[in-house]
Amino acid sequence: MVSVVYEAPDTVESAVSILADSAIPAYVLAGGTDLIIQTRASKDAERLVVDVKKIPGMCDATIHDGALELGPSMPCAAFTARDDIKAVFPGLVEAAYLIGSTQVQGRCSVGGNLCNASPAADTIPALIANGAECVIQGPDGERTVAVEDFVTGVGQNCMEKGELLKQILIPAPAPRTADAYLRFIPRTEMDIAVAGAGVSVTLDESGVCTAARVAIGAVAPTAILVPAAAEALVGTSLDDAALAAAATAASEASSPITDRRGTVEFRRHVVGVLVKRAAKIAADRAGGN
Amino acid sequence: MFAATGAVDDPVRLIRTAMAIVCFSGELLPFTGEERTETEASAFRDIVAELVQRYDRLDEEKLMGMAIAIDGVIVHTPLLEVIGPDSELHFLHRISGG
Amino acid sequence: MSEARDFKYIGQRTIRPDGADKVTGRANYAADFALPGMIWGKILRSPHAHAKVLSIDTSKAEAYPGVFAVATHADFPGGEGGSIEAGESAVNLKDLSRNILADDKVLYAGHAVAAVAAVSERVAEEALELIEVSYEVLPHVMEIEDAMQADAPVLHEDMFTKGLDEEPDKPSNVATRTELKMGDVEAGFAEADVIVEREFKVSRAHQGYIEPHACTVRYDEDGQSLIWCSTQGHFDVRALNSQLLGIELSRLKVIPAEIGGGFGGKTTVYLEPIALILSRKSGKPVKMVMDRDEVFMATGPTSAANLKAKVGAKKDGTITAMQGWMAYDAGAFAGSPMMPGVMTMFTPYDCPNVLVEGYDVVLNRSKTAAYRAPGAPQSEFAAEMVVNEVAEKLGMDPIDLRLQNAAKEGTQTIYGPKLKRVGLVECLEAAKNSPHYQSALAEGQGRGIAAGFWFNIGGSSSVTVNMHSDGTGSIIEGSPDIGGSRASMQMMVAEVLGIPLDRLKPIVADTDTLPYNGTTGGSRTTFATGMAVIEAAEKVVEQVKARAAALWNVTAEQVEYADGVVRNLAGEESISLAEVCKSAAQTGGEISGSANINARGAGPSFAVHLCDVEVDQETGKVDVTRYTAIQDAGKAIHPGYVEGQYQGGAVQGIGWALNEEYVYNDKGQVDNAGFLDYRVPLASDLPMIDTIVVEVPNAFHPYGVRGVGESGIIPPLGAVGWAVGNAIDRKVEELPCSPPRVLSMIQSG
Amino acid sequence: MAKTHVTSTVNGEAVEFLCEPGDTLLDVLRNDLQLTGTKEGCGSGDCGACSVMLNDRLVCACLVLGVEAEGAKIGTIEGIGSNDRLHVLQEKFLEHAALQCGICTPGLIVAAKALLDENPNPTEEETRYWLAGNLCRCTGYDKIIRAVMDAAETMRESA
Repeated sequence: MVSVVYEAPDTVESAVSILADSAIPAYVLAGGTDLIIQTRASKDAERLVVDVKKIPGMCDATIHDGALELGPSMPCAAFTARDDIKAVFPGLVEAAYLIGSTQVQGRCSVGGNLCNASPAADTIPALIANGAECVIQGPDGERTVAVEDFVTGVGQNCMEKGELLKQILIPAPAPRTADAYLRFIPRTEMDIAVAGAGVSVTLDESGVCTAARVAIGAVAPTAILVPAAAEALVGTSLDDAALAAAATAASEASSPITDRRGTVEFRRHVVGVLVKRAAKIAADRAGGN
Repeated sequence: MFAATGAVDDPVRLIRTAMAIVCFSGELLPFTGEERTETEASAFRDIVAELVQRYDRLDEEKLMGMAIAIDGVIVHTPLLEVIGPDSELHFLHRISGG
Repeated sequence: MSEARDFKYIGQRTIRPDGADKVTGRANYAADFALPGMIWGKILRSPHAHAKVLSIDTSKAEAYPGVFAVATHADFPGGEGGSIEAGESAVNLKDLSRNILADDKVLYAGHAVAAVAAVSERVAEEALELIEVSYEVLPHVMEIEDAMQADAPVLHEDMFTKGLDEEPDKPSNVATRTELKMGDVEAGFAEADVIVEREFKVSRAHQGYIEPHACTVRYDEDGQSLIWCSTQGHFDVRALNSQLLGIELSRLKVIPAEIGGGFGGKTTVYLEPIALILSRKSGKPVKMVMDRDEVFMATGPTSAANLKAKVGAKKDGTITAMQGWMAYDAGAFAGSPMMPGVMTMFTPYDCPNVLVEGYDVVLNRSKTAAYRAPGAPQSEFAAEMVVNEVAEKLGMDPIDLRLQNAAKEGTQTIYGPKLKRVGLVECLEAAKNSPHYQSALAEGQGRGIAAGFWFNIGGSSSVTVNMHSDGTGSIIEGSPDIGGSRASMQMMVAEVLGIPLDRLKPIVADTDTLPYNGTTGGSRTTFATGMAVIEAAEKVVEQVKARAAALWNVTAEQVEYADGVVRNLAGEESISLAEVCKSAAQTGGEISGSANINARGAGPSFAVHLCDVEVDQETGKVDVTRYTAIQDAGKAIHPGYVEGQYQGGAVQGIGWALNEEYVYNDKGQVDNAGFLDYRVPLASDLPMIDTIVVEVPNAFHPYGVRGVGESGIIPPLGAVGWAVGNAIDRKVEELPCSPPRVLSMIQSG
Repeated sequence: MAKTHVTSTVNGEAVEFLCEPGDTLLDVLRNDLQLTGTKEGCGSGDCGACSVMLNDRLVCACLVLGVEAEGAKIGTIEGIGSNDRLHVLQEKFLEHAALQCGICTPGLIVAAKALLDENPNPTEEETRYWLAGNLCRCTGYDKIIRAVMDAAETMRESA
């Protein structure tokens, strides 16, 4: 059984140096809803767990002129209670709300969901749809990476030893832009997404889509951006034909597996349905409905 | 406790007296070859002894491990039951439940 | 006997006597108990679904610091052959011991191989990794149809199919074949205008109790060994451990902790014998608590089943013949509930021509255990689906078809006796008149109805009612209380004694305190233990009357007892129960009534459920929008807990019908051994579960009680299955109706 | 292995304990502080039986490290009502027969209290979703939902 060493630094700098200097495998503890279970099942002899919640700013969020600066460890319960964030990014807030139970909401975070890099993570497609970026602090400085490039594989992210995700940034959306996120689960709660879809659309004053981002989850090793689905929406008034074309593009871009949560055929079909439905919701929101 | 005897509205029974009727369901039928028989015995253990003697493929241990129904009233563990002369006796699988 | 009468306490919604402890967290469940010097036991489990165990080397684990004992199958004293009566059914001890700790073979992934007791759970788990087991992996067989093939890998070389016309000469995975019949089905089908025949599959489903198995034990070579555990039947825990380990019954005391759910799954033993072995070897008390994945991997779910049902009816709705076939998955050792499946399949129907055939099949999955009306939900699902289709083909209302053919008093059952008075017709009529059935369906919704039958049982119950000098009383009973039965016992004694509920304290006593008492199972507790508490309380009344009569120098016939007061019919005097109890020592000794009964005359409980669903036509997701459970209680002692049984059974059945299933990987390992992916229903998945409590009294219980615990899990499979098919205009043949399965039905056109 | 010293507040009382850094708050509550009202059903955050309050937020104690309790405020079932002075929710659970085996009950009451503290007038749907992480296998949830809604009404009336 793994033996745990626990550190709770109070600055980003000291967290980075603890992570960088660790002689044993080191993990960042945000909400712990994934990490604690993984640690218990780990075959490591020792693990360093670095609790970053005591670092100022890690659990805060601000909205400036529509742009979001999010502390990655902010509990989802706090994040989803923020009406100012919900007003700008309702889809991202919905995605964060879908992670786990009320109890899990009290601990889990957008940053934790992102770093854990599960193919089925709910917030990742929603972040990608919104063009979110990760601010990473390492021993040698800071770098910024788009979310779709941050996640590199199943449970893998691009951070090197000693690096810490210190902020998630989402630029202010253009006028008449809105997002939506939908996932499919067999029950109404408590399940891991069988498929997920995050969509952001921008409309002109006549209701024609001028820009779109479509990201899908749980249907490939990582959440993926599907430009073909976005292209199917741009230039249309998001009529049924356009939505159907986006759905088909998403299904075709997916490369799911069969497991205890769903089959290849089911996931491929349902991800298209979700893209269609999420695009409709996003368009309604963008149009002021 | 409750008496396990009583009149049964079975026409076959009206013409018989002083004999208990033993009925065999599908589980025992292969061993007895007939659906019912009569016995003058009244104690459950005597009835089992008589049946084992009458049908040589019938196994005493199996019978003792079954429940019985006396005129429709199921008795789980019938070891010392006394079956009335006008009664109908069925052997059945002993149900437990969850 | 039970004609209509006015009750003072029976039928009230009283506050359960154990309630405050449970809502404040004070109640002690099995894992809440600790003994001084206690150490922790953990189990090593097989990763292989089928393998020979060539050797087990425990030396490194034994040498590991903090380890006090290691156990393997070799630690059983041996000679545990044959079977014993552990309460209600015969238990094969050899199989039981080999399930608890594998002997020469592991038969499923998760099969226990060895156990360690150490200073902490952590050290015990570390030591498990030091045990070296050498396996010779064998081909495994996971599906019923595969296991029945002649060339299938055989689990047990000494298993020869029982119940065949000719003695088999080769071992097989089919433990038993059985057939029950009455009348002539061929002739019956020849008479039919409409015949429906279908094949069905049902997945295995776990009881899903929230409390994992747990025990704390202390072995005592010379004195008395102690087990504190979570069980539905502590007397059977004592019997099984006594036989497995060669301990005299009087030297083994089992204390039932509060139990965190059982549903049949806590009627056998997994941990207790291992803990006793570890305690014997270490000389220390040992505590064992299963992890949730162990519960799913290695404790009993109920059987998966492959089924066929065929029903014929005339144009006027008369059912002329019913035929069934079923093969049940027993898991690694023989003994699925196939037999009750055969017996119950068509019992809701009064049909002269019935033939049912059943197979009990072993395969490389964990051994099944009892689950709420064991065996009945699977077979009755197949029957109800086909009956609904017959109604559809005849253009008849499915309730009318059932009413026309309903089993009632005098109906001949396939398993032997004729039914006594039962309440199926009343349930069907209540269903037909319910607001639910009268309501219209919305566009895209589907509705299903199904009936269910379960026998219910009686059996041994032992009770003592001890009266104290202040006029209060203790009800000492032996039935572990899973669902509020102490409230019912308190109410029945209060009814007999005519004193307030809070003067009576019910206690579930340990195995030393009372004679043997059957397991809480088979819906027997309120019926059988209820009869015992009534009899014991009546003995108290007799004694109280006798004491008062002696005080007044009159005969017992000259006094009357009512509402806790004895009155002298020959004079003016009266004396309260409390006063009699206060002076009991001076009038002949303390007052107490005992009853040790073998209750007979358990009354079957029929249930009828109505279900509306909405199906997302693009994803196959099913939403239950309305649900009504109707069931015959005989007499509802505590209506709140009776409704609770209906609702709980209904929701377990809904879960089984919609999302609960075992998923195995290609190695035969359970791939969803947790509540994340073994998807039991959530609060947000469900509507309110409406209930209608039908009361057709059981003449064999003083208040008319029938058991209510089990029948409620039977109808949901057919009611949900039919509703889903109705909503998508297809015929459901496989449960659960998980979204991928429903979507593929929709897409299949 | 070295144990860590932790100072915390549980149900308003200052407590100190030693724990291994890998121990969960659930392990600490049950085994070290003998507060066994908080139950373990799964150890993975999927059943809600170990629901507790951590700094006024509802969490699963099995998904919190004991060392994270340093300086924190913990609330458990033992801090909600007592046998002779039950909380309204506890009374309503009993009146409505909203428990059978009772193993999920402490977690449900902690979670339901958190709901009513945040939203005194929840709809049935809000109540069902808030409690979706608290599994109950006995009741089918009907009576639990009724008990919570009834408690909410009673608390609103007496507020």
